[in-house]
Amino acid sequence: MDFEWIKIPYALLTLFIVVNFGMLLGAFIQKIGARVGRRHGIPIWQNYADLIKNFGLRTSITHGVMFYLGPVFRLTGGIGLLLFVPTIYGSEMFSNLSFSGDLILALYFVFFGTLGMALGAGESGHPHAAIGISRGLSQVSMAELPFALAVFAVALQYQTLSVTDIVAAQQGGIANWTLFTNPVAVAAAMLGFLGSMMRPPFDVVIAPQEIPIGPPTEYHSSYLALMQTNRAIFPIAKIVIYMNLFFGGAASWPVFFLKVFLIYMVSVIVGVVFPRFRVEQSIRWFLVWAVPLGVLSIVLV
Amino acid sequence: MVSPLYLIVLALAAAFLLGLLNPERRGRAYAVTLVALAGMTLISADWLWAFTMEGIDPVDVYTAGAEPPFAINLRMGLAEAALTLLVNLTGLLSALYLKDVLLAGGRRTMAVLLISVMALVGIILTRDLFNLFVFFELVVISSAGLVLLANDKDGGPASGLSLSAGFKYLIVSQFISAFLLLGIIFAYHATGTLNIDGMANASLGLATGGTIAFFLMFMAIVAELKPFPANGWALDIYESAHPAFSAIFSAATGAAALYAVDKLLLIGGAEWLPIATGIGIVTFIAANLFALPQTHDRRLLGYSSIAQTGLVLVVLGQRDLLGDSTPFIAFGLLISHAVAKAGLFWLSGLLKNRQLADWAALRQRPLLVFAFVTFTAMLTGLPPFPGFYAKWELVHQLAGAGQFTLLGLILLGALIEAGYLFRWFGYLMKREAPVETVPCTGHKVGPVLVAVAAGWALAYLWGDLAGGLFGRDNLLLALPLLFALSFLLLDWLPAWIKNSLAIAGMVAFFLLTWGEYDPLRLIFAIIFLIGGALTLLASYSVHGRRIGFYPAAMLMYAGMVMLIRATTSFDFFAAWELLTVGSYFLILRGKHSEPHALSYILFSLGGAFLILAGFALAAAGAPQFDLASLAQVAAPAAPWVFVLLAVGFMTKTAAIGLHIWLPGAHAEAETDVSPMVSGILLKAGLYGMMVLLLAMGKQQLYGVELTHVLLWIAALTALIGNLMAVFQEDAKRLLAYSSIGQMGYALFGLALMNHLGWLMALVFVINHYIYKSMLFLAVGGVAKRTGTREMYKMGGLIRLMPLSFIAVLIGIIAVSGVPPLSGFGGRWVFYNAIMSAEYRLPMVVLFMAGPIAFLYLFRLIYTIFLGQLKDELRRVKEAPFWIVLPQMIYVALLLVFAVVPGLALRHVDAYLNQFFPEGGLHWGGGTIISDYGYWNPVAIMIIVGVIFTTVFALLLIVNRKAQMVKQFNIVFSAERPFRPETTHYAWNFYAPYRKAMGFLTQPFVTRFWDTLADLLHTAGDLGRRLYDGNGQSYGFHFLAFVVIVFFVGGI
Amino acid sequence: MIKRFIALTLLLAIGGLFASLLLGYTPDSELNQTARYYAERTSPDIGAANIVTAIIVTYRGLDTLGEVTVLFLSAAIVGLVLALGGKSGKTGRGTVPVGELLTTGTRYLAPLIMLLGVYVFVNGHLTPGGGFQGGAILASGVLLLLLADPLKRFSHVLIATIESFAGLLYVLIGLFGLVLAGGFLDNRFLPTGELGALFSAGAIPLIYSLIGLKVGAEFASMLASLSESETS
Amino acid sequence: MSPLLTGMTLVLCVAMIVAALLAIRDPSPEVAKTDTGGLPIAILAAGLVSLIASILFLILAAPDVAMTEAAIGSGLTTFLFFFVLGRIRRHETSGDNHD
Amino acid sequence: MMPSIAQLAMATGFILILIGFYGALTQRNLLRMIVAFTLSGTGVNIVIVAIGYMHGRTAPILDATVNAADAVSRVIDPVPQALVLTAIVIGLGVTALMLAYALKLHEQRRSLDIAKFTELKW
Repeated sequence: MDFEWIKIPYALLTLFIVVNFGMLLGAFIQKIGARVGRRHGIPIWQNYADLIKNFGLRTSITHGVMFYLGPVFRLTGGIGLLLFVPTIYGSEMFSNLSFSGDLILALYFVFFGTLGMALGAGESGHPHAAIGISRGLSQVSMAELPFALAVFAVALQYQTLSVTDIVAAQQGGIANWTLFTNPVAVAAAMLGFLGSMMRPPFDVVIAPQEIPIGPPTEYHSSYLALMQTNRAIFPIAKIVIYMNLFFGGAASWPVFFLKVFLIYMVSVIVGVVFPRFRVEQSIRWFLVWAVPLGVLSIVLV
Repeated sequence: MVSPLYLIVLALAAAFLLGLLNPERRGRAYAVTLVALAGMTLISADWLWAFTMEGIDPVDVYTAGAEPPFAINLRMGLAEAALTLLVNLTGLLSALYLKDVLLAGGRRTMAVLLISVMALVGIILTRDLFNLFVFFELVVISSAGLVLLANDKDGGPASGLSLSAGFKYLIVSQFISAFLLLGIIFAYHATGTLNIDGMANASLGLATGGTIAFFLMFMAIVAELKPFPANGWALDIYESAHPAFSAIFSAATGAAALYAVDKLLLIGGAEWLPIATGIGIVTFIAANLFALPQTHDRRLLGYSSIAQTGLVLVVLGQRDLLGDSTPFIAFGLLISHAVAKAGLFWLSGLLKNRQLADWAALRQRPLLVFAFVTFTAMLTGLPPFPGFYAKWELVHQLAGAGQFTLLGLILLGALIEAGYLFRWFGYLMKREAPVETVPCTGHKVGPVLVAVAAGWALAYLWGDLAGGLFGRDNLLLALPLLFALSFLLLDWLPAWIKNSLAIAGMVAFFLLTWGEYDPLRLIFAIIFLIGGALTLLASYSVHGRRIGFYPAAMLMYAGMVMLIRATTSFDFFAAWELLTVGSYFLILRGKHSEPHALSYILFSLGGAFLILAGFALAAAGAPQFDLASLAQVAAPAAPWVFVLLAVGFMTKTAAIGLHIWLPGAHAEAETDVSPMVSGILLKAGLYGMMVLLLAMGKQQLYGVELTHVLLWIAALTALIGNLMAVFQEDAKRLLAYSSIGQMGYALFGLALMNHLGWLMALVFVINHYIYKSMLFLAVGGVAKRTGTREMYKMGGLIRLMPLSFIAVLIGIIAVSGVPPLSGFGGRWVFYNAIMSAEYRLPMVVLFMAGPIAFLYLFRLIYTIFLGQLKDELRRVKEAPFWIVLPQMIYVALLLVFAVVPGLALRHVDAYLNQFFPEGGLHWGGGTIISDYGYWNPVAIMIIVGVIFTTVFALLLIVNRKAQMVKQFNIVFSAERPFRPETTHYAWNFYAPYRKAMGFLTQPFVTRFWDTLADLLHTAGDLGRRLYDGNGQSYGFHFLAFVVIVFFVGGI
Repeated sequence: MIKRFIALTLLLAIGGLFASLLLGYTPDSELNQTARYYAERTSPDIGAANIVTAIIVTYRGLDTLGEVTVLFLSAAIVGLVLALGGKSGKTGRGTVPVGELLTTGTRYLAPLIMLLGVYVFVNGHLTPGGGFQGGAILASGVLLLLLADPLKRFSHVLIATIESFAGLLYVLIGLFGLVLAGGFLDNRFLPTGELGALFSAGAIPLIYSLIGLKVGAEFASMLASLSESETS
Repeated sequence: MSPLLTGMTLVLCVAMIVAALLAIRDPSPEVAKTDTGGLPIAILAAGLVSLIASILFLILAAPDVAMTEAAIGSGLTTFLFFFVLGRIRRHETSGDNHD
Repeated sequence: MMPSIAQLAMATGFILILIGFYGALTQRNLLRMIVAFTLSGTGVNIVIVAIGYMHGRTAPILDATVNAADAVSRVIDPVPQALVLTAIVIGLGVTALMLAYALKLHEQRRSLDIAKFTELKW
């Protein structure tokens, strides 16, 4: 559980794998969405192209220090989150930097990037940035709740806060997954998951014309590149947590890719089916449907 | 010693001598009057000295060369000496005060005054019933005459009022004296004596008709105490009479009449005590209630006088229960009341207008304001004044004897009284001052100052007495308190000198004593003393003398230090009251803080009373106990003690339901005061909770586990506090609500009653001190520069106030608990703590509160520092150096605490093992390991730092030429904005959130307390209409009073 | 009317109280201890024939001093009250015509009445009556003078001087008792003399005379204050 | 006890009560027009009560009290009342003129 | 049984007191109230004197018929009488005072109605 220098290259390796996987996954999912809509869709390497293009672009615009630092915070948050959680169960190599903290660290570090990003966008002076953030925060404050409750139910169930230990407890067959040992908690967590993925129907936050990363009026070029990188990492990092907590973790990279993909698909499918909620609607929705499940899961443990 | 008879002889001789003087030589007559009164004062003082210092026995003085009961005799004992001294001194000072009036009124007026004082002395000294009657008649007549003094000078619309007041008094006194005479004669018939002691021995009650005879006498004498409802006449007198006479009427007449009742009770015996108690308590409550809607100062004082007298009557009525401590209590209350009331009446004479708000004129004279404060403190029984000791003792004895209803009523009445007195003080400090100048003539200010001096002297004396009786140290000799009080004397110095002295004193005291604390207390000591000194750095930014700030601030700090140093319940409570009062004065200094300071002091005093009751219940009759022995409180009382103390402490931590004072109080306080009252003061409540929980642990009441209830309260507090903070437009109010939420977390930790819960509470204590002080300073600095606290009026200040921005940024990251800063430590400990907790539902609520913090924190930093800069704020400068400096220190502290929390927590963790042996942390190297998880703050800091730096470096490489664009270089809705007002999205920032969650922010609590206050107010307003001003009605009241007491008392 | 009803109700209750006192009352058949002491000891100790006087002047002298003071106070306050404001000037001066008979009668009668008053208080220790009664009679002499001549202005200075002088002496004599005899207002610093004689009972005649003078002066002053018009 | 004395006492008592009732009787509307209307009768009745009381005191073997009551209670008091009454009447007449 | 003189007198005294009180409570005229109070004062005095009365005894004055030796068995209780004297005088003092007040009040308001002097209230 202590630091060793070798952990650094190992962590970088994880990072490298996840970045690539994230880029491809993102494009793949977009392509699926396009195909469903009878469009051709983007090529699978489109994200790489965008990234390189954006890094290549030169901008000379900044609105101030926080504006400048916003994407830095964002990406730091994504990378940090990924690295604080063990990726592959049973692999010393891919348990990353999880020695520095347990589940709680991961849960709270989620907000690091969000907060920094929100601050950066705020300094742009663009009113829509503020509006988007106010919506996002409002929604997250409720969407996180069932997830947090479920996480805690799981922690109580396994009497540990260590991610590795939780995964360990789920080994030995599908029946040992939290999904089956504690379905209520998982249901609650998955509902929360929908909210936190910022996909329809809970995507009013990133309604494209309303927040700066949509039409990159303010954040563009290299800023956008950082954020794109993060967009490849962050959802995966989050899904890793879900996977570890509820779906038995992953003992190898193929299992990892599969599980992450499937979990991701959940939100995509829901998003295809449902129309968009207004913020207060989604808050109420979480309050009425997801939170009671979370509470139930805690009580039942 | 001269015979006490000379008290009477001197006055009479002087009064008669006045008639022989040339009527035009009024100065001479005045001199004679003063000499006589001074002589009487000296005689009394001489006796008092002899009784207290030389310990002589009481002396009986026979007249006419015959022994009692055949001739009238007088008695001079300790009580008599003290009371006559009080009467004579009041008379002398009032005579001084009345100089102009007496000189204008001539020798007859002076004679009346002399005789009035003499008659009061006679009432106190005489041991003969009929003689008592004669003296009472003298008092009545002279009072009716002295009431008229108001006409001579004050004139104006009041003239004629005093005349009718005097007439009403005479009407009622006719009824009274008829009853008294009948009672006396039948008592004489039954016992064959008029001597009080003789009658007491003859057991009057057993003789035929004796009970009714006594009843008549008793009613008559009690009526002189102005009991409810037979007291309308007295109020009219208070309202219309000259204040100097009112001083006598309240202080001296009240004391004498009480003593007469005391003598009568000697005759009546124990079965009359409950009746006295009943009359007293009803009067106490009713008068205080009726005083609430008063706006006329003297009438208010009148109501208050009546209430106080009622309270002393209660004490007399409980004498069988109070036993030997009766004099200590009764005198403590009486003398506080007398000195304070006399002083206040004298003060009222300095002012021209009679509305309470007109007292704002007094602000011109800080010395007089101090006098007012002294008197108010005496009346409300705050330490270190005698009333405090008396209250403590009274409550303890009552609780020890199981008189809970009475106890509750007394505390309720006292709270109401504190309410209107402190409201008045608020007016005095905050209302617009009339243009009139307050005259400062020596003969008028002199008596006031004497009263102030007497108040403090009595405070010392009672401290000494209590020390002797109960083995305590004199409060006034406590070093911190002395230090605080010394700032009263230094108030003429410039603020920066006082500030330096204060900081030096606090640091020095810490250095002197830090070895004495256990780790738990050490944390609080550091926050209170070192932390306090740190916040005081910000006070260097204020120039001038800043009168009144340092005594108040130091009083608060003194109270807090004494609180953690207290080992007995008494010391603890005294410290608690001191810090409450000190902080009240501090809060009141804010520009618009009047109503908030009032609700603060009311909640605090209410809480303090609950604590007092709790301690009293726990003490079970003992005068005090070691705090540690709270653990030994036996079963039936223990849960109630717990409830009382817990609710009391929670008023200070602003738990939900008791929180409504906090937002206003913290928000309206001065820039450098907000951090003190938020960052530091709130911890006092938590400390109290810790002491309580450590000693008493889990308690059950009706099968409900009280810590479980606490958990719910704490969780709801956190939720509502956070939620309310989201919707504030005022930056300081936002922070204030956030404090409520944070205190909820800390309380939750304590209520978990496990090792990590407590550790979490301590982490919150430390963190909250640091970041809330920092945030309040930062926001205060911004508010100072921008001239507003409304966040939507700000925006884009990051470039103008970068240091403040950094402080707020670090602050909000810390508050929100995002790693790597120290707030995360608290969260981590919290999650580990609840892993082993038995109750899960409250946690859900707390979980819900967590993310809400992000909402208000983001709003705070965004609407102030980010977004669009307003035109009118373009010239704003960074906050003053002395406000920024402590912020930067706090930033450093936060970082240090984030990386090495063990520095502060390790020892506490080890210390907590004594109480919660299980679930401690393991501090291995950089990693902190609990039973469930682990956490390595150093590693986190390094990892996040490295990633951040790397990404930042990457961005710098790619985008090193970034240039600042102009403010409006943005495009939205297809146009370029040009006005920051319309572009800065800030007002009602969380509108959709409000739509969804607003139902939780309904001001139920505020409405509840408002309704309660309204109800009391309305009750008082309706009740006082009983006194319709018609003299005949007052006659009805008296007769009704007699009849009611007869039937209710079951005589 | 409701007021009367309440008044009647209250008084009924109080009347009940009184009734129970009345019914519980049984006259003493023997003197109680206090009265017995007075009956036995007055004559040997005090030397006064009128026991009531002995009680008033000596045993309960302090009461009497208070009582005199009450009058003194009343007189002073009546004076003060009527001197208040004093706004209305000389309006309403009494204009009732006074008959010749009254004027003449008064001239002869007033001194006689006053003499009677003096007699009453000087003999207070022997016969019924004393300072108060005598004082009242003195005052009625003054009253007669007032009636005869409503415009007559009494010398307030004179009245005040008599009043104060008598009061002062009274107190001083009381002090003599304290210093020379058994206690304040003890009459026995002068010889008690023979029972029934004018100059007996120690200082009682002296005191009672002073009381008489003082009471007379006070009554007179009250009467004068009340009878005179606003300009007093 | 002699029936004569008792009978006399009874008569005196009844007389006193009657006089007292007379003294506190509500003035008839026409005399009550002015503040002082009907007052002399009340005052005189009260004086009469006092006077009878002093006779009663004599019967009760209290000559001192009887004298005092006669001189002060019925005498001086009544005069005081009339003095005041007279002055008030003068106020009334002059006051009416002025107002 | 025939009531004794003392009881008769006492009853009368009580009735006078009640009558006086009733008058004082119902009459609105200041002077009438004062008159009523003198009545109740007289009543009180009668009660006091009556209480000291003992049948068949003489006034407490020693003279030819009652000498000092047998005074104890011959005279009535002197104490109530002494008290009454004081009470009467005090009563007069208070009455005079009330009269003066009433006079002055009338002077200021031109009214003797007690209900007109209610500026001070509540």
